[in-house]
Amino acid sequence: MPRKTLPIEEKLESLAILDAKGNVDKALEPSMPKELLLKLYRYMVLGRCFDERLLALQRQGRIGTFPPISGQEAAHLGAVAALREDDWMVPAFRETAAEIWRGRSLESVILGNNGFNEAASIDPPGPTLPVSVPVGSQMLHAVGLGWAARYRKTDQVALTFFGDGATSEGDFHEAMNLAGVFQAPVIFVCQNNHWAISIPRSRQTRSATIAQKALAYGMPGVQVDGNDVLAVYSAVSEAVARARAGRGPTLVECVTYRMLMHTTADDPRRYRSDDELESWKAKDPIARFEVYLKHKKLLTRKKIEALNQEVLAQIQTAVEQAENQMKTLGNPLDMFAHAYAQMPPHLRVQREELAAEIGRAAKEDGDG
Amino acid sequence: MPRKTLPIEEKLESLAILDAKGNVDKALEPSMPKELLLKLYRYMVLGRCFDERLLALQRQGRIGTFPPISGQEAAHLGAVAALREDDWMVPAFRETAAEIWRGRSLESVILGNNGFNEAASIDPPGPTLPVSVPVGSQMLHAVGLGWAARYRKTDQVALTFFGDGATSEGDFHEAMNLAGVFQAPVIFVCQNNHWAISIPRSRQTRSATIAQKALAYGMPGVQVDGNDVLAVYSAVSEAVARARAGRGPTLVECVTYRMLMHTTADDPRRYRSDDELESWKAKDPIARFEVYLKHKKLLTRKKIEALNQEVLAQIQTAVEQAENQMKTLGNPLDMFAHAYAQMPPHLRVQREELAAEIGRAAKEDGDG
Amino acid sequence: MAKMTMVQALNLALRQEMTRDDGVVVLGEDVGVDGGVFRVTDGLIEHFGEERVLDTPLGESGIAGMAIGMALYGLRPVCEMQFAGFSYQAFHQMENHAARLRWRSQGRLSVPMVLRAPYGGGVRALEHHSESRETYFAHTPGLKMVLPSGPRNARALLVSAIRDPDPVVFFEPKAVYRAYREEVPEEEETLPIGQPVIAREGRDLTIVTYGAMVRPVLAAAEELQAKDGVAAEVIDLLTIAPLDDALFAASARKTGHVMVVHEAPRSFGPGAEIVSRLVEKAFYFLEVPIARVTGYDVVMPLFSREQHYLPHPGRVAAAARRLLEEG
Amino acid sequence: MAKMTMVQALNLALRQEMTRDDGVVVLGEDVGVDGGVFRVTDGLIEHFGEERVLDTPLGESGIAGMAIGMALYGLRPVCEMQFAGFSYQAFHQMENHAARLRWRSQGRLSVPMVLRAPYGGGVRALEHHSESRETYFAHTPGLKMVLPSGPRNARALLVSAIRDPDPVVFFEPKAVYRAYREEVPEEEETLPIGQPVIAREGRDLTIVTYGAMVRPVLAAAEELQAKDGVAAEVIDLLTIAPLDDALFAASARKTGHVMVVHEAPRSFGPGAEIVSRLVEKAFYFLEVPIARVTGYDVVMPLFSREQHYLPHPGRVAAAARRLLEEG
Ligand SMILES: Cc1ncc(C[n+]2csc(CCOP(=O)(O)OP(=O)(O)O)c2C)c(N)n1
Ligand SMILES: Cc1ncc(C[n+]2csc(CCOP(=O)(O)OP(=O)(O)O)c2C)c(N)n1
Ligand SMILES: [Mg+2]
Ligand SMILES: [Mg+2]
Repeated sequence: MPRKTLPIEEKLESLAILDAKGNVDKALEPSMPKELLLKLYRYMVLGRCFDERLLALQRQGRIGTFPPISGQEAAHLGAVAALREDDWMVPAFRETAAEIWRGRSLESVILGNNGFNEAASIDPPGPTLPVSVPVGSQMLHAVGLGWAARYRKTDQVALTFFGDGATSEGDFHEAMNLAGVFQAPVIFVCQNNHWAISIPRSRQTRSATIAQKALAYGMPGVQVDGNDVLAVYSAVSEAVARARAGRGPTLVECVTYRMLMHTTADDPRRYRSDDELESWKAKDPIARFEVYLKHKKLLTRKKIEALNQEVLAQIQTAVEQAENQMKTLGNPLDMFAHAYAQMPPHLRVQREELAAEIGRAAKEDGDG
Repeated sequence: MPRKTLPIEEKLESLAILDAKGNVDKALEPSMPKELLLKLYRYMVLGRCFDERLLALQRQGRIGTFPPISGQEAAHLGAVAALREDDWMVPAFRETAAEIWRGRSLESVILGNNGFNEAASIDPPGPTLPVSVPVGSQMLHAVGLGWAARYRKTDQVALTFFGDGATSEGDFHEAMNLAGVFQAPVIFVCQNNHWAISIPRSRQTRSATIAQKALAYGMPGVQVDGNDVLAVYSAVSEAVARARAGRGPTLVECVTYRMLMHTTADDPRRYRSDDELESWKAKDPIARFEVYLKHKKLLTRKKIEALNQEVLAQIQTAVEQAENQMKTLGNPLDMFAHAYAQMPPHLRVQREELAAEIGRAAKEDGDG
Repeated sequence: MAKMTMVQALNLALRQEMTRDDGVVVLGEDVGVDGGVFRVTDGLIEHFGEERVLDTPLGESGIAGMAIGMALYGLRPVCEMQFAGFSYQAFHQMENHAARLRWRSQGRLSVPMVLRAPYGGGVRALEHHSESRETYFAHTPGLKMVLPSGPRNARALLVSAIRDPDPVVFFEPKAVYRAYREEVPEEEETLPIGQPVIAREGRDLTIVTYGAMVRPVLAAAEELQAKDGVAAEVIDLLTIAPLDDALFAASARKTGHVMVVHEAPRSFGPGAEIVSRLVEKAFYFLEVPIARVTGYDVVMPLFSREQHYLPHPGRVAAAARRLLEEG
Repeated sequence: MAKMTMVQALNLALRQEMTRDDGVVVLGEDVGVDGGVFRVTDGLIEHFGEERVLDTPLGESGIAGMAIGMALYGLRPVCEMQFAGFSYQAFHQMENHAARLRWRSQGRLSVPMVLRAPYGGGVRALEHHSESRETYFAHTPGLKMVLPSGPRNARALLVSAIRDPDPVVFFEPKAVYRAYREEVPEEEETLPIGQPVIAREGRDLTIVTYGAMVRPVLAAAEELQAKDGVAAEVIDLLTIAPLDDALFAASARKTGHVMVVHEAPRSFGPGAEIVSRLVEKAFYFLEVPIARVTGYDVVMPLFSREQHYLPHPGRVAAAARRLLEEG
């Protein structure tokens, strides 16, 4: 004082390594094992192909509404690739490829998208939460998980995903503030795909970037090219290292694009232009990564074709298995399971009511 | 990109004009009419003396719990002094002097602190909302009021008060974000009095200043010496002018101190030191303003004494009047009034129930 | 008169009220350019412009809280919660302020806002998109809770809600949104808030219901008439708070046999209040215990099971038969 | 055994559980250095340290949401809402997640958290500090809603709530906090959640109540005994969700005359569910309509009027006499 410009202590950066054409910035290129690079590529392709297949199934009425991920593969796969298996992942609902990376089966995804509660329990358990539909509400759970991990003297971290729209919810603010105050080992990964259903990023908030929102919480923020898997991996790896070392949370904004509809119930032509879509197709995360891996001699046309075949076969098998499973799953009486650790008396009574109703119906079908 | 520091467009400043000793920075000194300066001084003294009297009344059991304002007179009076009569003021609960400036009577304050709903309707109506107890919840109303004023093509603005603790509530975030997106004519005035009950500012949020939270919303922010009425008045006047001109909202952080307890139910000795308190007494907003006005030859010892007498007499009259009024107010049946524009049938029935009970009780008293 | 779906009828109500009163503004997530995820606000932004149809950022508390401020200024905001399952994010604004400001100001201020939200199951939606928790709002003094059951009454009630001087929570049965069409007059039509109607007359049995459950209940009533010769009287509450019990209490006195049907969870649900009112107003006329046919006290299952959760005509008819067999 | 206030008894429960299980952590506004605005957490931070007693920033949703995360990890967080009137800011976290994660994960995850909050009137507090809205939580499948009535059961129930594998909302009657002392054993004591008790035996009349209303109801029962020779049986629910109706239904079958007392607003309130359960379980034994003596359906008035809002012994006794006169 008297009249001065206030200084800002926190670090606020942007990062890009692999450009849309596949040119890499050697100075920033992360050293990643061959296997990891190829695994990332495989899961990106799997995510994209699975999306296409789910879309077809939905159009055929074989599954219900779901949120496609096409275009965002690098953003969420690059992020989870930086995690250790025992770290926590707290998803929103548009990180399907990351869930699969963390061990969720394609069958589970199909069952879930078809309204089967069983989807939650067919895979081996792990430190990944189920998808969270209420926008912005899950980040707080990552703060609690991260805090608890540190309280238990482990060096686990918690990574949570959310969209650009989610940053407008009060819960985003409370989660960021609590993580800052308690220096919880949390990585906040925003998939800024430019749209919250029909609301463009520019009308979601007046701030020029999502990353700068970190400053409100005394937290470092970084804006990365979210279609550049190397940049996402590098930025999140740094944030993970910082959190693991007890140096607190980070906000990572991945600038990407939702190439398809919000969900299959949505029609994007009502609110966005083909030109915008085209301009983003030119920035496709998979195409540029393919170029990079070819340059590194890790991929050839043949290898790519073979990998595509494997992925499609994997998806085909999953669809068949899931559709078989569904024939036997879905016992209505299971809706009373897992309401509480032990079923209270009134639920036992209600369960009996439903059992009797189903019995009567079966009998009538038998009679008539 | 590739790896760059992100620029911040928004203006973030600090401002101080009148220091703790009463020395003024001539370059920044606002030109304010003599009458306004003296009116501000009078209300600051009134606010302080009224606080002391209310405290005494509370200790004597003559009123209930209330939140003292001592130490924060400059912060909230300097702010409302920058408003026009037809502008909206949306208070929290620790801006009593500002409420009085806006036309609330001392009687109403006393009635309110004594649990009489009538407090809300004994003064002439105006564009000031009643106090809002749920922390952080009122700022959104200012956004709606400001937006509506502009929709109705007036140039009214809405000013809302809140504390440092309130900035941690989700509603602060949603209000700031909406004001930014819709460029609503709103002035967000934070009375950072360093404490949220027992939680110090440093543990309320990790950010170095409250002002910098404006950056998260693409909004200008300014941190002012909240015990410097000239600085508060200047900063808020600028923000008001900007809002009136259609150039959007501003966050003004007034750095001040809560000299007394949170409410009369609170014991600050449990969580803060006398040294801290003493250091702030040296920064008293009234003392330094007195020095300033004396230098300007607007005040003399005699004038000050006279003014003090007037203020004390005004308070005494108000207390007597309020205590007389209370004898006649408080009809229990009024609790059913104003629930809805028209009383629904079930409330008429419930009102009858209570009326009958009161009748029986009166009768029994009569009999026995 | 044109035949309309409920979505079209609600859209008509909004268009006409916005035309009639320039104080009526619409705000919410995707209500503008997109026309609302269910298209209830379709075309409004084209017709009335961005200054009256606000595409807001996310944040239900923000939407409700900003609407409260608009209403305090004298406007009549109609805000949308994209799904009732996300209205809890705004619940504190409704309880702390919308419901209280008239009372807090001793009648000086009022909050003439409408909080619209699609509620209920039956459309194969995702988690949180199918709940029916009108009780939270109905139990909150200062709020009104309206639940239309068909296109025509939805239109008339929304008009009344917009003109109502107090905050109205307006739950729209999304299962009915496009389920069928009904004649809806072009000319203005309102329905008094707080007034139930007889959806079907009968002397043997009273079924009290509202919202999306009215259709399955009427279907059950037809089945009972056809198969059992039982004449069920069906009361459509339309408003549950303030709850007017005169009509269903009178019906209960007439039939002596009463059933309440809703899709909300049973315990502490709306049916409990209806039962209590009947005990208070018609106890000596009740020949058998009042039956509650409701959703179960569990989280609404994902959609593969939802049809077993929701009351359906078969369940209602079976319960009615048990009731009548009892005496 | 030492004589303790409810505040001291709750503090004892927290101390002993924190000593017994290092997974128990406490968080909330002012629960640490200040010891809680009602001193329920007094001394805990000195004894267990900052790493187990978290003084949080403001933000009820943040507190509940962070507690959910801690519970998912396997800790047993006990979080405090400074007043029940501010728990709505956290309501969506409780409904969207605390109540659902066990179910959503098909039993793999659980949320063993306790959400403590002082509730109810009678202490001359400010607006929003005196409400009784337990219904919001009781109507939410997946949550448990516990309301102790005295120092000893408060201590035992809080211990049980902390050890419970599911989320428990724990409303503490602030009017009872320091109202009287009771013998509370130093050694561990628990009470099963979901089990009402008979607070007073009687054969003429059943009064079902809970929480802060138990005392005025017992006072009314004494007055009825003394002045009218009427023996009222008083049931203290202790837990309202899950609601165990066996005890009060049995009592109703015995007395045939039933009254429900709570300070929450009447319409859609807890009493409605109790009435409904009685209609379902004891209809043919009821000689007269069940009476509801409750708070009124208005915003709780500021404290100059609150004693006229809250049910008091006189009101309860008068209602009981009317009930008995009726037959
Ligand atoms: C609390 C809440 N409000 C509204 C919705 C409806 N809704 C689902 S996704 C969505 C947009 C989310 O946008 P963003 O956070 O950017 O995530 P994206 O869909 O782009 O991945 C909305 C409004 C919801 N699920 N939860
Ligand atoms: C939503 C909500 N949570 C908690 C409280 C209890 N409470 C009242 S004031 C207060 C602290 C507020 O601190 P701050 O915002 O800095 O305002 P100050 O009291 O310092 O003026 C708290 C926690 C409340 N009134 N509302
Ligand atoms: Mg998005
Ligand atoms: Mg403060």
